[in-house]
Amino acid sequence: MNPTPPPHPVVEHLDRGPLTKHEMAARVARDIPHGSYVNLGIGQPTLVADHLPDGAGVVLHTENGMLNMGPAAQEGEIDPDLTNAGKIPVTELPGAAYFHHADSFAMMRGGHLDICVLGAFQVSAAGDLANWHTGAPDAIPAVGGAMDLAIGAKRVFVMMSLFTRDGAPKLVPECTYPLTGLRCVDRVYTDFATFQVGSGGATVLETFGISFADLAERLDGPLSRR
Amino acid sequence: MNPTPPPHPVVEHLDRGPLTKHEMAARVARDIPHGSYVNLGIGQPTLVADHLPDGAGVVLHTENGMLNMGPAAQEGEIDPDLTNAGKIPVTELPGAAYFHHADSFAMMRGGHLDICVLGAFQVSAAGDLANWHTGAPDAIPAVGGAMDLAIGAKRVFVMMSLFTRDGAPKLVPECTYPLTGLRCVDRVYTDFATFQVGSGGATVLETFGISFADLAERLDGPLSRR
Amino acid sequence: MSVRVCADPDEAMAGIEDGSTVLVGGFGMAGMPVELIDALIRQGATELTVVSNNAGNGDTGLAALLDKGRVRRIVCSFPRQSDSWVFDRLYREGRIELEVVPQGTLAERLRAAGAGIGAFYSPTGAGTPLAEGKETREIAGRTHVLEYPIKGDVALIGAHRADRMGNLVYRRTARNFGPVMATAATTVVAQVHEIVDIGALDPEAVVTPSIYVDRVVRAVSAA
Amino acid sequence: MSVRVCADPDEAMAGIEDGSTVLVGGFGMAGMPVELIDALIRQGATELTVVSNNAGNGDTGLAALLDKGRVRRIVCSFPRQSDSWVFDRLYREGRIELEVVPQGTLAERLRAAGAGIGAFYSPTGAGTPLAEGKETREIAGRTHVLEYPIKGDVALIGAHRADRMGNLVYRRTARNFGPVMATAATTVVAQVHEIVDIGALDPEAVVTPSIYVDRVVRAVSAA
Repeated sequence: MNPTPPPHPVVEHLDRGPLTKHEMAARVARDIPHGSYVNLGIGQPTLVADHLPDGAGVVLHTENGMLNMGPAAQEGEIDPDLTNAGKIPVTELPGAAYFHHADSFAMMRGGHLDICVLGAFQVSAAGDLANWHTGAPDAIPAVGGAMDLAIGAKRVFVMMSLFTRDGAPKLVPECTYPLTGLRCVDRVYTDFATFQVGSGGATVLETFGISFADLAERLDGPLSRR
Repeated sequence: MNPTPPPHPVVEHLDRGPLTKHEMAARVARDIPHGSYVNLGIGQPTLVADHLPDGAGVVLHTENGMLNMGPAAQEGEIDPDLTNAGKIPVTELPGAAYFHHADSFAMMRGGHLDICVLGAFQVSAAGDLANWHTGAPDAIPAVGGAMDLAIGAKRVFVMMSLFTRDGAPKLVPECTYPLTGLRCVDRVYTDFATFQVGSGGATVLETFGISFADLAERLDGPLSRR
Repeated sequence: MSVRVCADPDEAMAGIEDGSTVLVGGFGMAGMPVELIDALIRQGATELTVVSNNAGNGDTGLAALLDKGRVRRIVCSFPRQSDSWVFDRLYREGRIELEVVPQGTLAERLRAAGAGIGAFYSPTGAGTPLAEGKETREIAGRTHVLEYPIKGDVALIGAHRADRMGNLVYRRTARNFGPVMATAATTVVAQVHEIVDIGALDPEAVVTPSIYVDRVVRAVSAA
Repeated sequence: MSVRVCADPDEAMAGIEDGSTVLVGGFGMAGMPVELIDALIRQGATELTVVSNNAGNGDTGLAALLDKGRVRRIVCSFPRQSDSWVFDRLYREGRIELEVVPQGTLAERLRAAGAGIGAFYSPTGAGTPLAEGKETREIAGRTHVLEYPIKGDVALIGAHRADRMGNLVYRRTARNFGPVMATAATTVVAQVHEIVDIGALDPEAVVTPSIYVDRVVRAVSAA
């Protein structure tokens, strides 16, 4: 047995502030291998598409029944029969395929998507995801495809701001909001840091505009450094 | 409540012999309503297609993935990519549709076919079917789609000779051969008689070349007359 | 049995009874059978259970059916939308029951009804509030939730073209729930943009075979 | 991940290991990936479990694979045919294990593997010898049998056309098990008659989307 190689140190980007939404999207895009089949969740994750370079060969899935979805439709291109899961008019790329809802979710549940990028209210260090319900007693529950996406893809990336507007961490020891899926998240991309989560707990891969030490102080629970 | 109407007497066709195979097929065809979706099992049931009148509007299903199958292919029409469940080259009628095996059997199991016509080794008075295995210890088991067809169609018709070559009845109080399906058969069309089977037991609807009394004598178990 | 080509959407609503379970296709407006829903409102059936991905948008279509008080219960994945004010009001007033089902589980439960599957184990939702009270089983080291079929008395779906036998093709993402719901209801009604002759559809490209379709009607608003 | 367009069937067999479960498409000869099976014979993997509707015909293709002693176990619906003498001999000599599965259950168990369904209850086979030892449950007054997924390490299927992304269309009843097996294996290899440019297939008529396909190869014998 070779000895375990020494861990790469966590990369601290201290010469800059936290990432903007577009920088977060670009950061996620960098981690999507050539030729991947990817579902980008409603909201912020949609921005990732703008940062995939031409020739990345990434094929986008939309759970309402399409592979090789193109960018949002521009004026004159709008077709009410062609939308993404957020009901935004989109376009079709060459090599597209359409299928019905049971087939589309079979594709997700069956683990055929390489990566799914989702937003979140909370992610736990173990990879539990809460992104469908704030738990407010008067909220009308609405889950859509969130639970199917959470458990289906080979790798689930979460993209979110690390803190709420009130400054509370969204990466938590245990989720307090109702769960979307158990132990399903692999990576968490935030404005302040990128994390690996899972059975080994939360590990910081890099920070932006904050040191590891300061980050660890602002979060609850143990935090490893790579 | 109106009083139950008096039963039609069983029709005894005594001026003729038992039905030939083609006459049995024609007899079955007469009971297939206009516009029915029908699966004809491998072997003798296939003959029924030859006796459906033009304009009967009957749509044939073949479990290897097709609706609106046409007659057997003639020389010059043979396409190795177009066969029925017996692997016989067939043809396609206008309005046909192709689908894969899971969809084809979902159609069957889901109860969408109006009628399925099957051959049988034995049928019980309660409607149990045995048509896949003789029970011989050295026989290689092979079931194909028989069990799916038996339980799926809205009505299951069996078409068979009433007696084995040795003269043993194939309509029996209880099947002795391994079962294909429990309580699944509705009607049994044979050379000597047509029967209704099911929870009410076996009822003779008509006889051919034999009287009800003689028929009852040659069969085991109770037999009603309509 | 043979399909009936109806003269108008009202004819296509014949026989829908109070208390029916009605499957309504569409994802947002794509594939939404708007003219059939309008005809269902005119037809008057009430105490309905509606199964649909959403719970109505704006004031028309499904939202109008809800607004008339015809729907006792709705089964859907995503009722809450920016323009679902009709549903929101009824729900907050306690005048409509809601069953929220994950979207893929909704599709699969409909498929199960159409495919004669008695129940199935799905990993979706395990450990979440939507699995509370449901039977679970560990399979291959993963918790699965037992889910049962959703069968409709009637399905109202939107498709692109029908032939005169009832074969259907769809257009782009308007396909969504249509093909699944078409397998899952006793009476299936399709609103289409065009009705073509038998033989005019490519048999390799038919998505819903005629066996599933009972009534077709050309949308009056069809181009 | 992106599809690999292979130069020949031998390249398409790379990495298939001894002991693999191999799903083999086709119903009779329609959709049978004969050139892939021949290449698998040359490749040499052994101790295989084969899942296919039949157990080989004549002396070629699947029958030849069996005859070489490469198959430890076969899962199929209908092994016994007029020309299945190779299988028949091996079976009677006790040199091959057989699991007989009703054809629709075979298709549905493959679908379940592809669709992430942990198990399902089917009425097919209830009360028959093929359900012996299986868990059952009464659902809606009917006995159902609990059935588990069949997942392959490799699927070898025959299709009609592929585009260079791996989207597949089939031809007539040669479609059969291909689309289902394509969802159910880790590595999916398709033998096709023709490989066309991306964009040449109608997106509405694609039967197997590219996501399921890992390797495609044009059949040498293709017209």
